[in-house]
Amino acid sequence: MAEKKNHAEHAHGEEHLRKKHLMLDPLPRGQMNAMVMESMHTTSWKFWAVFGLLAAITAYGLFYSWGVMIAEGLGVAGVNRPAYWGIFLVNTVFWIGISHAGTFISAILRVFKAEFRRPFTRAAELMTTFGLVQAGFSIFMHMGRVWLSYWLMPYPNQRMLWPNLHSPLSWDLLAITTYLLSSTMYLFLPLIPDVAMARDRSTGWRKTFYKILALGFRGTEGEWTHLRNAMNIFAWAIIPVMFSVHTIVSWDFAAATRPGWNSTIFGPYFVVGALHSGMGAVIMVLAIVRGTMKNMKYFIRPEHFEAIGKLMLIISMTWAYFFFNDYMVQWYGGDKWTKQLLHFHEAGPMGWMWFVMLIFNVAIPWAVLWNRKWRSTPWIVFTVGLLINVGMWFERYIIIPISLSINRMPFTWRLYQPGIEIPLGIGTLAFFILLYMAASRLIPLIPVWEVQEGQMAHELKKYGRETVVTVSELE
Amino acid sequence: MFKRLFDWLIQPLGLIAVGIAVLAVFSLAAYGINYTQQPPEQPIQFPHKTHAAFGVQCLYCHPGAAKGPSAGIPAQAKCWACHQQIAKTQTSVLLAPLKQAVESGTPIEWVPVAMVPDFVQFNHRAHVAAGQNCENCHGDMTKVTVAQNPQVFNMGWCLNCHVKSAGDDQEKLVKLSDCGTCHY
Amino acid sequence: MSEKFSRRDFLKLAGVGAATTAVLTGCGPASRYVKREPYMQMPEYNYNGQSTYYATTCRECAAGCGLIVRTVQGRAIKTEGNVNNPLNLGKTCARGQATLHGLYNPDRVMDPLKRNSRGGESTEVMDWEAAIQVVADALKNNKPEEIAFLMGMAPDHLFDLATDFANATGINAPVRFGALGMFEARATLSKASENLFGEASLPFFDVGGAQVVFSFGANFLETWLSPVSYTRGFASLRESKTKQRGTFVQFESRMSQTGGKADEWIPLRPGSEALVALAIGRLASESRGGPMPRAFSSVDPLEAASKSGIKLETLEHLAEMFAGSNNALAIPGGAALGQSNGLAVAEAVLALNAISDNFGKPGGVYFSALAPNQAEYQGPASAKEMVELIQKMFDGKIKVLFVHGVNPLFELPTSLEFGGASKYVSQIISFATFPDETVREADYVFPDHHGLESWGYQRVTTGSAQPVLSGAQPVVSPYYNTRATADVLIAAAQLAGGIFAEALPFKDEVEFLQSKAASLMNAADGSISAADINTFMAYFQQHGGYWKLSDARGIPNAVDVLNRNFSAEEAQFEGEGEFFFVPFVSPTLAEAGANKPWLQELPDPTTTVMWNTWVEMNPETAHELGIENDDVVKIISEAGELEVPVYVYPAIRPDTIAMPFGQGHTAYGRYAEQRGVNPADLLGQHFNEAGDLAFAGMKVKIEKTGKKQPLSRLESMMGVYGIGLGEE
Amino acid sequence: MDIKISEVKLSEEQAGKWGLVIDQDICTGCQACVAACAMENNLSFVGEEDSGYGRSMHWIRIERFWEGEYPEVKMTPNQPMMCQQCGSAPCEPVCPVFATVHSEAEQLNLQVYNRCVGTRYCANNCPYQVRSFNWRDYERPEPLPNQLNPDVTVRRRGVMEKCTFCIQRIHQAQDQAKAEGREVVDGEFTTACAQACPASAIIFGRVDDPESLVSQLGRRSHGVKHLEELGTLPNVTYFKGG
Repeated sequence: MAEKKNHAEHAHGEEHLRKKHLMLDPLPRGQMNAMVMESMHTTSWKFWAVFGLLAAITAYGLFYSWGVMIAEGLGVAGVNRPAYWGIFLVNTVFWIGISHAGTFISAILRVFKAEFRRPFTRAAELMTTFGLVQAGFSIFMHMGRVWLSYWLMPYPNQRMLWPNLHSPLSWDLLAITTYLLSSTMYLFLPLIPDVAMARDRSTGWRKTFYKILALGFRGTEGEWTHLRNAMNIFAWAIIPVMFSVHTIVSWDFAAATRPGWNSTIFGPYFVVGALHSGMGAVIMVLAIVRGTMKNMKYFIRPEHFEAIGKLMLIISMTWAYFFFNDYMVQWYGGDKWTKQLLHFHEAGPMGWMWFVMLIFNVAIPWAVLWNRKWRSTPWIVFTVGLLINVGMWFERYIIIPISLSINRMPFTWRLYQPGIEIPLGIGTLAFFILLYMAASRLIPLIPVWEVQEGQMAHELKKYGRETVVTVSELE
Repeated sequence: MFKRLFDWLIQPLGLIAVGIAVLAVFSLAAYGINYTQQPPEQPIQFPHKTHAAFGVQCLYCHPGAAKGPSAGIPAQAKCWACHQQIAKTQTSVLLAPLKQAVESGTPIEWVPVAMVPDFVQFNHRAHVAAGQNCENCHGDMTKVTVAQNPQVFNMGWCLNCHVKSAGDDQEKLVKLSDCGTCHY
Repeated sequence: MSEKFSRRDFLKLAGVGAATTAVLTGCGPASRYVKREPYMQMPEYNYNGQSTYYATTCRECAAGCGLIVRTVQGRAIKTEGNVNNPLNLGKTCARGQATLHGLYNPDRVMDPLKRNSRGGESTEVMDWEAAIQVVADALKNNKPEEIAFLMGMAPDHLFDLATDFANATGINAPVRFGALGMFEARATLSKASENLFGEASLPFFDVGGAQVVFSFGANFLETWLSPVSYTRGFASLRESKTKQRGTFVQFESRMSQTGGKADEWIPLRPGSEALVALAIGRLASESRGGPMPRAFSSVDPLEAASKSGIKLETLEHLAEMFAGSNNALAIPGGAALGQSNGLAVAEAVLALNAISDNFGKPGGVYFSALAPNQAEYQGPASAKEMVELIQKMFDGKIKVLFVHGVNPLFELPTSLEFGGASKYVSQIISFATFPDETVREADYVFPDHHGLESWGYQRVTTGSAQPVLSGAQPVVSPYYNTRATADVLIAAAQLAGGIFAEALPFKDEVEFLQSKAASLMNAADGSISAADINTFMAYFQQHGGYWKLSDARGIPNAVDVLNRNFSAEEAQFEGEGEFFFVPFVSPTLAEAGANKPWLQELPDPTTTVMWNTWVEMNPETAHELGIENDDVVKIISEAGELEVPVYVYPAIRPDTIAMPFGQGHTAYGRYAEQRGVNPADLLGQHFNEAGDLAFAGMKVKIEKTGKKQPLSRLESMMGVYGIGLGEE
Repeated sequence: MDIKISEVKLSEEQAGKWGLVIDQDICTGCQACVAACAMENNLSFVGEEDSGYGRSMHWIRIERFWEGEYPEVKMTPNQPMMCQQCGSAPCEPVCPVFATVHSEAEQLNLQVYNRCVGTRYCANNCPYQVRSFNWRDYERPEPLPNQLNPDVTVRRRGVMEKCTFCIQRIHQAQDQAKAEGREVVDGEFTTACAQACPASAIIFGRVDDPESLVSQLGRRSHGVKHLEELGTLPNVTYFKGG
């Protein structure tokens, strides 16, 4: 095996490595910038057709349906006693989960200097911000009197009333707000050099737009130093925020006195679950971006899918570990209601969902991603990513409405049947994609400077007959 | 189109227009809030000060205040009991609505001035028993014609007084600041 | 914008702004749009914001429980039981609570109406002068024997007025009828009591004082006779603080709410009740020793066991339990009496009481105390007597029918053809409060006040040891343009003149009430007494009635009971089909509750179904037929067929199906109409020997329809039955 | 797993004030309490569809199960279930806006309707599942609103509600007693459910007064508090009897 590989490398040598690795395949800066600009400017009629369709879906699914629900009350949704929480909360957790991938890729991989991250940190970061927006929508939709949601905010008032900081929901609000703000900042900082680049290559309203966004960045040494420092601080600081957010989301459930929820392992379990779905979403986005946007085949290459695929495999294994761990702890706990619930998960009317979840989240990733060739093929990893997302959505569905169906009062057990949640959920999805499409044509989706920086640092050196990739520290 | 609008908005004139729009929205809201606090129009411009000057006690017309939750608006019969003996009633233009209402037997539609929302369970009796005078909340009626609220009856105002009157008495404070004292 | 932006528009806009602000700040609807109207003349003892309480009588069923109604500013807010009334001692049932939803029901008859064609929708509003003229003309222009009164079951002042009127003028004696009486088989009870004890009175069973209670089909915790009083008795039967906890055994083919409370629930084959009772009598006598009484000597316990489907050991064990207690009580009632041999069942079960010789003793059988102004027990009409009336209608002997307090088109089985007979009656005048089925078929409706708006009294037939005359007074002024039927009759009689005017020489209803109550004014042993009638009436209304202070229950003369012969014949079942059909009165809705939304929303005590009708079926039967919960089946009897969803009910015999009575209205307001079905449509023309309808004497067929109609249940099918939990 | 929290001396720390004692042996399941509660507390009726979907607004419900199979089938003793007014209520800490809050004065779990924003967390966390949510603005056609109790707020859509132990009656009785310069007497007033109950299976009173009827009944040995093992310190005692 090893011999074969050596042989292959010898045969193709340098040429092969360059073709494979973006970092070793530099283009002139001007050309690369132009490629990114071009990708931003190119819109086909298909783009506008999809854009229009999504806008219509958003308008109907999200805003109109929500208006109906506000006017009529939550009765138009499927929530009932005992499943007081339904798909709204499923979607909230799901979108927060999606949002985790961005931070994971751009912050953790940046901190650990994983070089393959360079072309798609922005694409992932955008998902964080837009995912959080959808999570926010979902959680506000869920409220019975959303027009009073500002009462969750601490603000001085005559009535001597404050939000209840005992409530996991209050922590949630704080955590999500913090995460949204910091991730937006963190999205924005690395964007500055790129919009500055775009500003210099644009005219008209785009020029004005980029001028505002670029904050007068000119690329002096001092500016770069400040920017690097700021990015470094944020990269480190946002990691605990990221972990805390989903841990806190998990406390919504873990801190409740309900069978199936009251589990100590929910924190890390949720974080890993979030990464699982987030990675799946990132790989889907990359596949779509690569397939639909101009010049992207240069930036996003099979090596990236391969690298993310590896991560996905590891995360899938970790998720399986936590799932198993949680299951064992719950099962051995011996509480009769919990046992009833576990049984209900598997054998109840929605038992199929439980099995589909395991197949999509564990069986399929394990079966596919171990193979380097398969995990380098965009459409395969796209499918796996899609299935993982479906599986993870099912996981949240099982944890929320299905688990809520079973409680300590058997007289009240009842299944949940979604109502207006479905258009609303589709609305958030459409809005997410809509925002993403808009962003892809408004800001450079590829952090050009980061790619160029990486390419500058990478070199191919020959030691005897071996060709070796070397990376020099830039800072 | 979008581009032109955007361009226009970021030039100084556009910014001014944005400013004006925002201001307009805020002033409308402010006016709305203010409007809700205005004394509404009454069928009869009832002169509280005149009645108070004659020495009529509050509880004569609003006896419920000492007995139960609602102070009450006096029945027309009560108005008439005095007014029929007052010659001016027959001639005064201002009193014509009363005369007409009594003669035709139609009730006068008063607009309540001092009201708390329906989710507040207010009891006059407890407040009177605790030594509160009418004017502490309703203002000095010897000075006004149509009753008006000297202050907005909102929760902060209620609570402020509740806390003050509890003083250092912890037990009393618990009772007076309990949500369930007024909301159920 | 060329039009001028007026000040009014601006204010509107600001108003919208204010309302938005109000909503956003959580201040609810802006209060400034409220208007307050003071009283013209404040009623005495009335203060703003303070409640006034009035004593009156509950008119929801014929029991006559006393109520205290809380009113605020002329609106009735809440009913509570009258603590002083010896019948209910401050308690109420669900129907008594929901009576306010009748008072403020959105669908009431608001004015006197003339219907342009029977069964049609189009009506004309009349004024009361014209209405009274119509009644007066009806009285004058027909022969007295062509005029009939059909009234509700309650023995109230209006019944007395109609009776006096009929007696004096020669019109037909008023007929009292109600579905509750039909399903209780009251006539059978009193007939059995006549046969056994020589007195046609309504027995009273002192459940509370007993130690062992055997009930054969009596649903005394639901709607039977006087549920509040019997529930109190049941509570003291079970009371274990001061005495040993009593045991309660229920014999029935379908577990009723009452049966659900039994310590032992014995499902027996419908029709075998008499046999089982006699067999228990025999075994109990054997266990007690001594000579075998003639009553039980001919019955063979083995045969009883095999025919009833009860194991012989069970019978022996029950007999021992019955014999072992000196305070054992046996109650006949409900579906057990509504069979062809109902009278025999009633007699056999009453005879069981002779074993513990409990007649007239605590924990035993009494005769119900007669109300203070009552000479003898007058039961409501049996179904057979109704058939007589219907026959008269068919024969054209009735030209004018006055209907009050009953809805015969709904309450009577269709097969008795009241609807058909009514076509031969030239004038039907209804005094209903609600637009029910009979109102739709009536030529005129002259709406009576709701019970809470009217004067009156009601005799308590059973349930109280003391004689009670519950008093009623208006607790609120009439909400609509209605008028007391007594007033209408009095006014019409005056207008008609002659014997009619002489028969009702009263100014109004209140004067009539005074005349009736006058004899009680100074009677001994009364709860109230007064020197003059006005004071007495004031007390009467204030206390919610008049009652004697001492126990006046009769003691049945049971000397010869055990020496009689009893028939152990099984019941005959009519119709082809493999299932016994047991209709039962819905405990929450009863016969007239369907138009009260909160009664509809109350879960049925046994099935927890709300807002609909169902048919109960044993799980085994359902499995065999391939029927699941919520499957709609067609039930076919000889009299008709119905489609109704199935409730798979674990406590019913596999050869029996049961259906609640109370829904299936075609009129009666928005909450009742087109909801569920009426099992009375399946009942045929069969009677027991006492003339009561053999409502439980049918056999029916079941066909699947392939349709599904989910029933609204409060319970969880998963949690209670494990359906859909993934467990087999 | 038969650990009674009371045995490990937790419950003494927070004695309740008001409590119910329910005798399941004599409860006949007649629904009078449910109707009385609906009339007293302005509960909305929700109609067939919603009530069948677990959205009925009953503040008190009567539970019953089945034991055994035909013919040895038994209905379990009826179990009226309402808010247990826990001393340590799981619903309270999870409300983000203090709409579900413990009344220090009355030792009840309050639901402050006007503060509620409708997250429904409290209902999820209630082990007894006794909270009902206003899924819609349920219609009450004229003139039905005439019946509404002016002492109880009419709830609108998006608000949680639950049994209050008829706090309006508590306040009324206290106010009356205060006006007359005395203490509230045991049995002077009671909740709507207890007042209606024809079997007197529900008894209401002060649990912190050892002389009150509920305390005396509560001392009977076989009383059960539901889900006590969760440490909720409920104030409703059940007697299964039989």
